[in-house]
Amino acid sequence: MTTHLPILQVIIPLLAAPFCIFLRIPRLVGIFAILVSAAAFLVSCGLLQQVITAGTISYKLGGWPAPWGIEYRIDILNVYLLLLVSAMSTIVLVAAQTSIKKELPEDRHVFFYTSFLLCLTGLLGILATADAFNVFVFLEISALSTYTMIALGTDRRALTASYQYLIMGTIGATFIIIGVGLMYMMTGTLNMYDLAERLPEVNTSRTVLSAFGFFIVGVCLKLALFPLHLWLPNAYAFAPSIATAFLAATATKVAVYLLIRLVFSIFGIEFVVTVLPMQEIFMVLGLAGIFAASVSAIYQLNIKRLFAYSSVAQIGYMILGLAIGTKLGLVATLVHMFNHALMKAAVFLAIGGAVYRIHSAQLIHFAGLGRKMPLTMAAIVIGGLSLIGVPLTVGFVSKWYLVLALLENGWWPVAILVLMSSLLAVMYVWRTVEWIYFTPPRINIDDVTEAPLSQLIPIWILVLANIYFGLNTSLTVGLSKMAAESLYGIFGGVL
Amino acid sequence: MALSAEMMLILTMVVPLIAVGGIAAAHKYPNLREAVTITASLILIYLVSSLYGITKAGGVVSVQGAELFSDLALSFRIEPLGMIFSLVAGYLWLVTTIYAIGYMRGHHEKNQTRFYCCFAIAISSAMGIAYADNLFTLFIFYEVLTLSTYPLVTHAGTKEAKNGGRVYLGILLSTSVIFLLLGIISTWYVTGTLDFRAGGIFGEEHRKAAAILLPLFIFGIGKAAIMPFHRWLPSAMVAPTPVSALLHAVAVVKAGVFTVLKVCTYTFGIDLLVSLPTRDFLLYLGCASIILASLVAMRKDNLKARLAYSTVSQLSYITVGALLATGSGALGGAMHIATHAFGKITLFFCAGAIMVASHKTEISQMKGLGKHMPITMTAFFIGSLSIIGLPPCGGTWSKWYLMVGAADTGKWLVMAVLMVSSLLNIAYLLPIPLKAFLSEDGVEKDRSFQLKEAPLPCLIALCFTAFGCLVLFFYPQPLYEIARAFLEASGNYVR
Amino acid sequence: MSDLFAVVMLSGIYSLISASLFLDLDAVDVAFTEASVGAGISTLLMLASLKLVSRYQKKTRYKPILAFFVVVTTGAMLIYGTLDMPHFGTADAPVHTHVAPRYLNESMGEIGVPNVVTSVLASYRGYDTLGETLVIFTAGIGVMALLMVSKQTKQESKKLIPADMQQQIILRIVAKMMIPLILMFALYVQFHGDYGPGGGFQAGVIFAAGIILYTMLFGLSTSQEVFKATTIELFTAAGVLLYGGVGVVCMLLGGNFLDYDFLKHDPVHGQHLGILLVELGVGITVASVMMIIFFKFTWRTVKHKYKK
Amino acid sequence: MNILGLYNYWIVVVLMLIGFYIVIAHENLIKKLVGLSIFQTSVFFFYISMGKITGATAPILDEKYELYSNPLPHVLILTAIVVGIATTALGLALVVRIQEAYGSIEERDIQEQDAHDQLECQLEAYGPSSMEISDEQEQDE
Repeated sequence: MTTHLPILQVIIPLLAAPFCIFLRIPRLVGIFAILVSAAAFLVSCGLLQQVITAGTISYKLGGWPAPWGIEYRIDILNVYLLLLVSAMSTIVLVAAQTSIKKELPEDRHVFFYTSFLLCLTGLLGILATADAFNVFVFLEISALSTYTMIALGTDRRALTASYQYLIMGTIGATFIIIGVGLMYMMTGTLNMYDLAERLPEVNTSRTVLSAFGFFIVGVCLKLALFPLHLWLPNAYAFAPSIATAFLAATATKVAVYLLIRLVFSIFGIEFVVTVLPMQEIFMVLGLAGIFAASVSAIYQLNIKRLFAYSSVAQIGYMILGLAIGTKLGLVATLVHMFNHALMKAAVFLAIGGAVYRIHSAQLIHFAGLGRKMPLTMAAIVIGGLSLIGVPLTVGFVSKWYLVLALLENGWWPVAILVLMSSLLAVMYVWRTVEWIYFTPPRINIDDVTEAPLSQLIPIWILVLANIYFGLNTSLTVGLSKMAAESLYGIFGGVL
Repeated sequence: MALSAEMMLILTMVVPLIAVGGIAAAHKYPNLREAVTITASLILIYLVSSLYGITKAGGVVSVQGAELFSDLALSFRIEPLGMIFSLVAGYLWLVTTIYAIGYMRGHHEKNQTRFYCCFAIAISSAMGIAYADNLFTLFIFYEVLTLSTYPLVTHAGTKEAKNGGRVYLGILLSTSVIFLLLGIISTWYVTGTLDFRAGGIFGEEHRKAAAILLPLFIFGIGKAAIMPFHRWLPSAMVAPTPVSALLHAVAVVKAGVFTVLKVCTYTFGIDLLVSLPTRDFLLYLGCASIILASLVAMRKDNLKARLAYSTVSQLSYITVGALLATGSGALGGAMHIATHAFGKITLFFCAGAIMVASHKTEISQMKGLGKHMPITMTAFFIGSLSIIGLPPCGGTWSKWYLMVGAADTGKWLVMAVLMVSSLLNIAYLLPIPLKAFLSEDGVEKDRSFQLKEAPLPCLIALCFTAFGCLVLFFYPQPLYEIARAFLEASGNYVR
Repeated sequence: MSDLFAVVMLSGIYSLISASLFLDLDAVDVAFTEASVGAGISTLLMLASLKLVSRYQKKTRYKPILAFFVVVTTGAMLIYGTLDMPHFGTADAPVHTHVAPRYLNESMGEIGVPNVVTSVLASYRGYDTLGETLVIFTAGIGVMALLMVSKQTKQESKKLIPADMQQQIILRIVAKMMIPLILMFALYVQFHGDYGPGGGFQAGVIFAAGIILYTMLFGLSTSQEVFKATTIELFTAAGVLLYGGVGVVCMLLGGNFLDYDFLKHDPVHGQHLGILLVELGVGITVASVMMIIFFKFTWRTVKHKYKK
Repeated sequence: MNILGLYNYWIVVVLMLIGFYIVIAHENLIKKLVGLSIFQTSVFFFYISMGKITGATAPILDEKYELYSNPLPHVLILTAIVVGIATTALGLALVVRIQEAYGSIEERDIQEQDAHDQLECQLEAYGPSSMEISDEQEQDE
């Protein structure tokens, strides 16, 4: 069975999702979802082991060889993200068991879990496949289930947020298929690696150029790159807390993965930096995103919205790492993808824990909670410190590599700007801290107690992971370096 | 006990952390809680003293932690300068704790448990700073110190306290993140190492980079409070007095100047430092800081504010001493860490005692106070003498060596500044005890309650430190020896 | 145009014209699908939701400048991209020379199905189609979750509200004659997809259309007696599971996922069986999702009527 | 060199732009969805056009014909159509819910109501005397 691990990774949640409908009993479905996700996690661990020992794995779906059939190809980059996504979903699902009870009416639980698993399927599918059109199909699976999860939020604004995301997401996906179509037109193939071989022959043509443009714009819509991020803050703010935690930790990362794949595996970094001023564009947009979103975050009244804006800013850092265009820059981006997932999952789950008790995500209602739920609030603080990039947390590791990469490339001013931007993070995190710890309560929180254990444990697993991976970086940095090596290896590592 | 020296080194950092657990666990029983703190501080003193014994006998104590990332590791090594800092911090923790018990109870402060916890964490990180063997380790503990003292500054939870806390955190974090971190990463990038080495790590070929990096470090170490980054110190005055004592005499500011000294000698190396074009600029900035801060101090009526500006001025002495890059300068700087610590902590203890006993904060109200609080005011007098640098107090020696250092370089302007500043010190410090003793007791007669000395723990503490000031004058030998040892260890000052 | 009804009808007509264009471009399967989906189901759903919202659009002031700018930029990018394209209809374009020839030349031998679209759809790129089925299932889950109706409303509707077209006797009689034919046709499309245009997806849509027609004319409660919502929900999942199950069985028999060669001793027979089964899976899911979506919209109408 | 050979693609582009414009410029939520489906349909045309070979026939193998159009784009577009209807269905469900929650499906009305909600939050946070976000209003008793 070990030869089938690549496909098992995706079809376990894929088949589990419809199976949920048969189970019907919400509690049972919840536990089933955890098991499924844990299984997916184990599979990704197995894949990691296989990839490290045996190198890239190729799996032919339907037994058809690559450009004719669909191929799954797992290399170190895929497996790194597969591991991340499946681990996050497992942890988040553990917390979901209780959190969902308060935030959703019971008859919707089954649908929520089904959507969750579908979303997981979609994300894993995007990560595993080596077929450009298959990416689109799984992108839509994850997108549609995401719209559903967001719309299940209790606030009516969740509906508009979901609708807005639906429109923008669909435009993004359509742009992506236009891009895929243009590439297909010029090469006659859909397989990414076949494309990579055949594109250089035609890459001076305008069609390929505009294919690249469409694909990039589409992906950037999905990953909420400033200024295409408008859908994200509301979507994160009004979705059920569990959905927010999961999406914040994984969805944008997968979109960043797509971008990396496109730039490094399909077109090749040489094409990207020589033909188009991509470096400059990404640098400017990344920086603008970091600053604009961080400043907006400072003024938010809804704590989920606040950290949603912070996500937009963090995406800016990832894009900036890519913009550098060196191996170290790529490492910085990859490390930050992992680390940011850890931070945001911890923060949003902790917020979910508080929402579970006080039924509100307004910052003012968090006043004085530091005393009532010390462990939950401490998780928000540590996650926040990680966002700032305080030493001993994962955020510091990310920042270290990003600044190092910038310096290596001689981009001094940008390095200074990046460091300055972390002060904005200090401002929004500290605003939260002041409300939580140094402001008297605004609402009656006398009977508020710590979040239930089933939420506290996942929250603290993530918090400790934030610290652990801030100290021991052999997994994150090690894998990122291997991935960067292999991605540059394809094109000889000129840069 | 058969503890190895390495074990003891680790324990200096771990014991306060264990104490945090104990304090938090005993939060319902104030007596037990404070007993835990005192026990911990006694153990710490034992540890630090034994380590002193070992290193004095020529033992080398170092601990190499696990490698984290980028070939960086947490590592510790005891060298003489760190020994001075850790001795000062270790002993004064006990004293401050004793004082705090009297003060906090006398003042009926809230959140005392949080207070003691943060205090212990701050001490732990001060130990980490003292023993750090590379810039990376130092930076980590430097940031932890900033964060752990923030709740102490905002202890009161009032709007004023929050604003003070914002300025405190804002300046300390922004300088350390923007300048110091950038400096550290650049240093790593340029030289490939962050270790503290005798003679510095920059080679001749890095002169240009070093010239740019020096200001980054000097400004980045915001805790050294060189102008224009000194504003946090007066803002932090909203904190309870034991905190001010800790911040302004022991942990935070000393950590700052300690880092400056350490960076100047072990990272840059004196030979290189002398030849850097940016050094002169910084030296004169330090001088300006000395004079300006003294002038501002003269205009402050609030006792704590006056002491704060006095600290800004005195810290710059040490920075100047380090930048002078002569043997005597560094010697004086190193000694000044200890002598100023004892002098200033005495003054703050007195200020706090006055506040607890008479609720007076303004200097103009303190006329005639000497009759009611003779012990406090005598101690204040001794402390003032020490700060000014007059016999029979410890400050005399350190200032003497600083002067010699200035004379060695032939920078007469620096020497003039040091002298003028001593005069200014006299002008703003001495009038306070003199007026308290000599002028008539005006307003106090119609007060209904009897003014008497502060609670006993406070008195014990302030007598102890005042006594310390005197001891340092009559027995400066041990201090001088460590400082000499520091010169030899740094390997720069062989004349 | 502010009358949304007209907008929806026009978009239906647009779809129908599109379908005929697709036919002209040799894409018979696509034309079939576009006709049944774009002109059929999609229009139907739009009308169903129009019933719940106001028919007329409010007069609004647009801010078209930014939008116009974005659109023009995109257009410029596209036109720029077209300049180097291989010309329309040329046979030596890369599209026709790289991957496609194998489908056209070898599929008869490898799969044995004359409709190449079906072989590519269900076998060469069968995994895409599984994904597509899952997309439909996802949409079904989404609509079910969003338009859920409380039990209470369901109880009340037991009292049987008359269908909107209760009075249209001619329609009812004609429909009664038509519905069996529609269902028969659906089955034909389902099982004849190997040889001509059609397949699980089109069949599912047609089948659902038949049931929907019945529901419109005879009322929701009547049709629910046969097609219980809860049962249909199970069928939405069953289709996907059937499809995925076939894949898993292939795996258990020693092949890769969805490698039908291993289903029977003879690869071509195996392919036949596999395609048949997965098309059935697609058909089941599509039909039941379409029905459930329509039912949910209709339930919503019922709920509103009771509120008033 | 006749660029007329590209006419089909240009028609596609025009359709695409019309759809795209409707999506982003119009404020009625249903109209946006209609625009979205036009936008998507134009992509279908694009794919199908590239699969066409002049003089060829539909890719259903028969001895009578030699030249067939490319079947792959057809397959892809079948999938895309399904995705399109799935999106539309979900979008419509959302529109229905929005209508129930807001009483309108005009973007402007919805935004106004949301702004109103936002204002209420602000009032709660900072008291009625101040509309702007400032820390002056924090109460420290």
